[in-house]
Amino acid sequence: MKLPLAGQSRPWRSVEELQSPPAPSRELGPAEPPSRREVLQLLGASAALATMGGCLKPPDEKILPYTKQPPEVTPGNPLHYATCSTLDGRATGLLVTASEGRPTKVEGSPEHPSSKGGIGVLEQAQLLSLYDPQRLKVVQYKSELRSWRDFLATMIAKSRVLRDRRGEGLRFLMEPSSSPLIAHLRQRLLEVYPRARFSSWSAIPLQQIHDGAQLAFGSAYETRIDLSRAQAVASLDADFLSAMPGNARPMKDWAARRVPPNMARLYAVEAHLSVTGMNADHRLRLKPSQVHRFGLALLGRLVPRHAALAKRFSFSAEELRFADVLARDLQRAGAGAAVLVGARQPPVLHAAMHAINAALGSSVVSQAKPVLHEMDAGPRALRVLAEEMRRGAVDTLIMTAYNPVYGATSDINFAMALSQVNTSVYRTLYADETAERAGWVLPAAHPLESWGDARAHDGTISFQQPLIAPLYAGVSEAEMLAALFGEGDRTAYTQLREFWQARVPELGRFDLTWEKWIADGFIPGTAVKAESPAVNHDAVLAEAMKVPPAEKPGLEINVVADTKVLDGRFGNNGWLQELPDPVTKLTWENAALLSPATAAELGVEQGDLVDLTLRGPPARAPVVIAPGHADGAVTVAIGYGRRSDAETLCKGIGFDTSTLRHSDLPWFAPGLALVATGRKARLAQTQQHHSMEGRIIAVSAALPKLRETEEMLEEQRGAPLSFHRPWDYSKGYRWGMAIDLSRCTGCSSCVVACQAENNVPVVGKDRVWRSREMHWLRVDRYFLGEDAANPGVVFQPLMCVHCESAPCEYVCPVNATVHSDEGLNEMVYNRCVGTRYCSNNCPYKVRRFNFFSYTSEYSDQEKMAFNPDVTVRSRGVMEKCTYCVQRIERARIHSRVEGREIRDGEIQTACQQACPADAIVFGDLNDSGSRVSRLLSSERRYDLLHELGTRPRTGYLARVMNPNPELA
Amino acid sequence: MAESALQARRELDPLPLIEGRHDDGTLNKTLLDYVWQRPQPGWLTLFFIGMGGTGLLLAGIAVTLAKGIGMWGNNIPVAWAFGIINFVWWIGIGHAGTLISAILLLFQQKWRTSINRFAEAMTLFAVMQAGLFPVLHLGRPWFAYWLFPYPSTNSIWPQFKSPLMWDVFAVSTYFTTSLLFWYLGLIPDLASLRDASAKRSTRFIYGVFAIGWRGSARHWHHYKIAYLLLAGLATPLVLSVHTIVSWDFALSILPGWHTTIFPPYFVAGAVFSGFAMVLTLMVPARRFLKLKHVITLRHLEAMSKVMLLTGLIVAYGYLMEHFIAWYSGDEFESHVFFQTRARGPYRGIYYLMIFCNIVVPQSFWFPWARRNVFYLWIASVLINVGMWCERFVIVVTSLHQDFIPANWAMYYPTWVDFSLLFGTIAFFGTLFLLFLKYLPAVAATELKELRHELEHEWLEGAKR
Amino acid sequence: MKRYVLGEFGEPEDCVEALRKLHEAGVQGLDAYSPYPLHGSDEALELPRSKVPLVALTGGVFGALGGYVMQAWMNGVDFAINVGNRPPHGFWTNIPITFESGVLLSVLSIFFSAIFYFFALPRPYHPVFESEQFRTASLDAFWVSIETEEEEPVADLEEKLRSTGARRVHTVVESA
Amino acid sequence: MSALFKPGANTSFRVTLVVLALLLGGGLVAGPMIYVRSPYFTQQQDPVDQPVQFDHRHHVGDEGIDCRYCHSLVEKAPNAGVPPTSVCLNCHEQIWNKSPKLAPVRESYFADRPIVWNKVNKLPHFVYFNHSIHLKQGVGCVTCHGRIDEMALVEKAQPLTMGWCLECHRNPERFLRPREEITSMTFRPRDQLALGRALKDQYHVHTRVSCTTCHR
Repeated sequence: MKLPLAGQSRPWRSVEELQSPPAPSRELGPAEPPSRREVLQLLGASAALATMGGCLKPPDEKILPYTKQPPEVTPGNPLHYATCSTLDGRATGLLVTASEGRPTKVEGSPEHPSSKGGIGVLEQAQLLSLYDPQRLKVVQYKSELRSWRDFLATMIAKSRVLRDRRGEGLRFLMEPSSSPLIAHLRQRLLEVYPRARFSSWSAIPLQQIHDGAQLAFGSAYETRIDLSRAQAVASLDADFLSAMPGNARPMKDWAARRVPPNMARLYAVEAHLSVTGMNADHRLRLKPSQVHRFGLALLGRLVPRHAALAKRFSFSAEELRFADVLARDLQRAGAGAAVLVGARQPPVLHAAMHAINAALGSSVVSQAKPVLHEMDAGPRALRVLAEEMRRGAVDTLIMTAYNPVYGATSDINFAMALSQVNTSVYRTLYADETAERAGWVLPAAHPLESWGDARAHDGTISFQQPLIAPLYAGVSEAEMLAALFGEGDRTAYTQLREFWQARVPELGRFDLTWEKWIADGFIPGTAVKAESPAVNHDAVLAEAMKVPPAEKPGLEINVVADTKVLDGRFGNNGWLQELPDPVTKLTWENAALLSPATAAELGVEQGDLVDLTLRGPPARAPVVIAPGHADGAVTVAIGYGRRSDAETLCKGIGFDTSTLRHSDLPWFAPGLALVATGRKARLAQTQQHHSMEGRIIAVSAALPKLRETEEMLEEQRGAPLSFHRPWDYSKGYRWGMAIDLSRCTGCSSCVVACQAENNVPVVGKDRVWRSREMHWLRVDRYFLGEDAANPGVVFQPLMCVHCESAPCEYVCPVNATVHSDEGLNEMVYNRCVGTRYCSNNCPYKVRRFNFFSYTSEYSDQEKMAFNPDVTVRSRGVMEKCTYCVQRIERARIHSRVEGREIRDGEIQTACQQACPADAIVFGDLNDSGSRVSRLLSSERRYDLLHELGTRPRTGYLARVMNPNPELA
Repeated sequence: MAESALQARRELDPLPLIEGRHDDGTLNKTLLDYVWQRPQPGWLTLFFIGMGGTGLLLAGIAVTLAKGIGMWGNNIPVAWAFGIINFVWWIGIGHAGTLISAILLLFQQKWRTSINRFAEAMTLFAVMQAGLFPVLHLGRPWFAYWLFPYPSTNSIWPQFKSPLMWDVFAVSTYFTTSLLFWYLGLIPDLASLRDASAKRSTRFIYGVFAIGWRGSARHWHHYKIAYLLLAGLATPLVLSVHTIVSWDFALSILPGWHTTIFPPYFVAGAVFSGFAMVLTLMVPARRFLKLKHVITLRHLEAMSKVMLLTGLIVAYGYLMEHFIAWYSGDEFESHVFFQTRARGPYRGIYYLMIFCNIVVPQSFWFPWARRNVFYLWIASVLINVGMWCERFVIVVTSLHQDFIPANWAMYYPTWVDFSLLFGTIAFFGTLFLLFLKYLPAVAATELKELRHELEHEWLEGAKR
Repeated sequence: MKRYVLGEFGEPEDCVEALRKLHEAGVQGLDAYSPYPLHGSDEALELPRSKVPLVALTGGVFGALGGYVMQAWMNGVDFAINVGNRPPHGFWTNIPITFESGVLLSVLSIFFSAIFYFFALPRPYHPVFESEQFRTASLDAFWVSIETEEEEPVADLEEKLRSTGARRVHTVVESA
Repeated sequence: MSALFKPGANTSFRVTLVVLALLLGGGLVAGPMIYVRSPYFTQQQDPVDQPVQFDHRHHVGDEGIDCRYCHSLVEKAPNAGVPPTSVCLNCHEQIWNKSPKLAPVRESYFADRPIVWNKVNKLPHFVYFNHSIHLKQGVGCVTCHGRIDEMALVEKAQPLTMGWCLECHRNPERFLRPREEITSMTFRPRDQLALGRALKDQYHVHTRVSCTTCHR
């Protein structure tokens, strides 16, 4: 997607900057000379055309009906299909809307037992990756275009040779997978090629969880979290509230436990401020190397057998007090207590966690047999494979793992190893760094256009069905592996169906069950049952004693998975690149996060470009001052600094962290050097001011003082004084929305849902820097309290609140924004002339303006992602949240045609539907029984900027914290 | 005896309105003859600089129309910036012309006679620059016709509760009134040019525009009343136009915008910056066009006194804004006035505004300042810079930090913004140069009448 | 064919004096021409009060009324929409445009009634322009003209004009 | 003794002024307003030719086929839909199956490529019209599409401008008809207003004039 760069030169920022040399502004891609079309525009040729735009005759249109219309299709009405998508090997249940035969919206599947309707940002944004015109389109061999036939022929020849050598020199590097079909194919491959070896690789592996379980229980397990009965939870760097895959169910249960009066309590111990950290009642900032030592110290306090660990590690008095209070609270909570540990932490801490949870008899944490095929998907396995490749022991390498050349840590040097392999096959969505070095490169079929199966996070077997025929003749993983048996022509569907038919023969009429499974998207009752095996305390203690008491002093690196581009695979996805990071609000790049104290000590400021070196070449990164970050550490996110020419959106965006990661210490390591380069970078943050300046905006109250706060909120609700008699909305529907800030975790899943539903364009980094981003809904994040190092955090999703006496309406000169009879503030795009006075007069500043024509440069594929029910806005037009009026109108017409009223909950706005925590509720205020009416009559309810008399229809419920009196 | 008495009387007058002895003939020669001369080199260079600037303006307009408002620096929350600042600044400058020609006529101020044509022309050209922006800053300028109440096939009407609709009516009425008032005053002079010029071709051109005016007493009888009535109507009009322009801000709910002091404070500001622009143009014009005998120090001093008065009203406006912000106890208001403007990122412009609009006019208390022509010119330029900064402070600082801190953002202008600002100044200058060259800068008819009246009055005085 | 007997005066007072004498003498078709309005010429010719103010008033009233009715009908009656909870028709919000349209129509009626009706311009040709000397009428001289149809009274009128002290007297004839 | 202008100049001055006023006022203001209401712009009464000579007079007039047989989506989707080729072949497999006029239909069916019809009643892309609700509330096909049974080639009968739609949205009783008479081309009640008001209550017709009814 070539972003429509306006080509204007550097703007004047301040008088000083005019004199100083211009900072190196990293424009997106090379600044090409203006194209012929732009020159024509600049000559005003199109200016004349533009002025004539208003009165040309309506263009001719065609109608293309079906020849044979499939029975279930009614052109004009969307259909919904259940499918799933796997991101770290495990599936999330999806419900995808198909309009006119193409997927236009990805939502969570409400019936799926594992996610119950919740959905993260990545699954929703996969829709945009499906239509990315820069996807790999054709099979290539060493960058020459070949056909699928050529690949099959070569594979048949190669398989004959390999069969003779019984699979000697055949290696597989798979994407972590839990698919029963793939497991079956792997078994058949091992039968045919006994000497072949399988290994899987992911930049964010679960390997350390499995090693920890191996250490504690003697065999590998995966942890299951059921927070519905949680009372006191301690998260040691476990970000279970962010919008990542697998967090949907924990977030839903946790949100239910955060509604007063009886609330759970969350402690967080981490190096960088994470989404879970923002939601914690108490937060302890520790250097990355100290987090697992703190866990072991906690183990020492909670389990008498491990008492020796309590005093072994050096902590400050305040940190020790935190540990003691935490230990007492966990013991008090008993079965409701839980200690959760992040996947980045070393195995010894996972083992310690199992010991603690077993000792506390926690009902929250349980273990389950792993669903993934490989336990070891981390750098350790990759280094072994790389050694073999370098020794030339590998003749044929089949790769489906994501981009190992880019993602592998620098000491493995996978690129050089790959060059020693005779025949390498790489299946990928984009021609990325690995594809440039691999032999055969096969275009992968996108999850939304391929058949497959997988197991969900709770083990439920889920099915993946295509919403559209493959756009670029992509091949699915099963088809590629089948090619090795010479069965390249058996499609994934036939393989899948025959595989499942074979497994359940006794069920008689298989096709009925098969239709039911595919319609539901999962097989009910196939979740892996949770168990709680015995903990081998001696092994845990032995391992814990091996941990040195203190780490070497000095700056430490803290590498995290990016909440938006995961490990780089979503780099070319506009929705995710432009999604503001839930914590730093940064878009379009990663940065070096530093605490205010460390930044002052190193003499760097926000936006400085610094060189980070750790046992390798330096990486140049911009600095972001992050309140709440641990001192003496620098946090960087993986997935940026991509170098592949095929993905222009993310080429040169952010910096590559692979030089800072080494296979022995992939996540955090001491000995980091930070050197300022004296040059400045331009950071595109959607929020530049982080304090509420003492204003009543996002109200946060401690549970004990909730009564007081509710009295204070008395004046923040109710009808304000006004000259004008309120309009009569008693007849018909009276739409309103309630947002419960206690339930909201600030994960921003709603922002992507809104962008997908309402065709909101992506504008690019330079325009986000100029604060022209187009999101209709944003999550504002404020810091509270005076302690800048470890502030409290509160966040507030803010969209148009549809004021009943709207300041934006009476200033519009052409009646382009008016009020509907049901209380919606209507924005009529075709009437707007773009004076922008409505945006100036909106006190919430939730209106967005099309400064350029953002969608006219979209290619045809990208336009397929548009929701046909929502007008695509032209240049010069204002737009804003419409309470998903297209869904309201469809429900109204549908209910009227059926001759009934609209039921409560029948209309769900896109943000409400995507919110894993059910924090957003939309409904009819005239129906006192509706969920939104009940919520808005709660004592915690308040209106934003109530004293302005705008009478908003969106009411907020104050956020309640549950601090521990001993620590408050 | 008449001669010496006349001479004596003149010394007693403070500063003469017309210097030296003149009669109709000499007035004709000095006020009309330069219209025939070939353009001097000075005029030509200025003219070509102006044409260059107008080219820059056209480039800015073409780029804005072709690619969109995104080429400017505007963003969310600062959706209005240079476009509206220039509009208010230019319409403000325009008001001085109407003030001089209409309000001072009603007050029978004699010193208006020699500068009213000059100021009215400036009004016309300033309003032309101002009128450019309400259309150009629209997102979709090709639908600007929706701002007018015409019966459309979608049977929807404009929304008359919006101050922008009032703007449309106010500015178009103001432009029409200024144009007609200016042309009515110009007809007798065009007739004089028609009869005084030598070449038949120029006589024909001026003859066409003079539409056959022959100075008949029966016509003068209606002319005087019509001119007086137009002046009478233009006076409330000019006050209402800038009140409506101030309502663009006062009717919003933004802190720093919705104060009731805006209408009088904007009108005073308009007259203040209008007089400054008249002075800026007049000082060089009276030197190059040798009009010193009719635009005497008396006129410059009178104008500087008016600027002192309106400058004080503007200063009072600032004071009242800050006082009400403090007195009202509204946290948003006090933040805008005491944090954002005084200590925010745009504080430099705020202090420049304070210096130019409050400190510089205080020098007009002293006669040496009022009579030093060079100083007056420098002061008038500074005042207009100050007034532009005042609009910048009002528009941008109130927008970029308002109610919800999460959407506070910086505003940075782009080259298109500057090309429109300096382009309109150059275009204004070009139009003004053309006016100075091809039309009498001073109203010869009214001046002859004034000279006759002064002499007649003096003779009566001497007789008694 | 109209004939105009023209007399040139040096001073405005002499011209007004001559005008008064001729008017009292009952001469018809009298008119004076001057670069600027002559004080006292209206009384001399006993011109009736000018109707321009009346035209201005009617223009202003119709303009204001029209402006108010336009707004009230368009926003209040024809397509009434709930805009910011304000009543579709609001008296106070209609005032600015009512005032502006009142002034606009009043100004237009003044200007165009003056030009087309009261001055009866555009009239680039007028018999008076036939005489070359008459060009001083808009510069520094003051003229009196007497209009007659036939030839005979011209001599008598020229005599009368000279008696009032005109500097130069001559007659022009309207060309075809 | 030559005056600057000749006597003829007076009339030529006045004529030019009048012409200028007319040109400016008429050309700039009245001209476009007349043009957008003329059939040239609204494309009314302008038969649109189609790839197949389908004659509604024969099918609707003579054969009396109900609209909903071919436009089957009209009661359950926003757009009425043009029939798939298979519907044409329901009859034309037996009758007229050799006629050259129907060659494109047969070719489309066997080559599985849609017939590319030209749209007649076009609405701007920012207008969301829904057929199903209009039929449910008793608006007949003929009200908006005119006498289709008398059209050789379908043409646009009504301007379909916003003002035209608003007339019905403001007082629907002038156009409502019983649901059974929806596809009738010749339905003419004795007293439309009385019938309209009765149907309005019976079908719970509350037409809305808010903008998001049609613009979203």
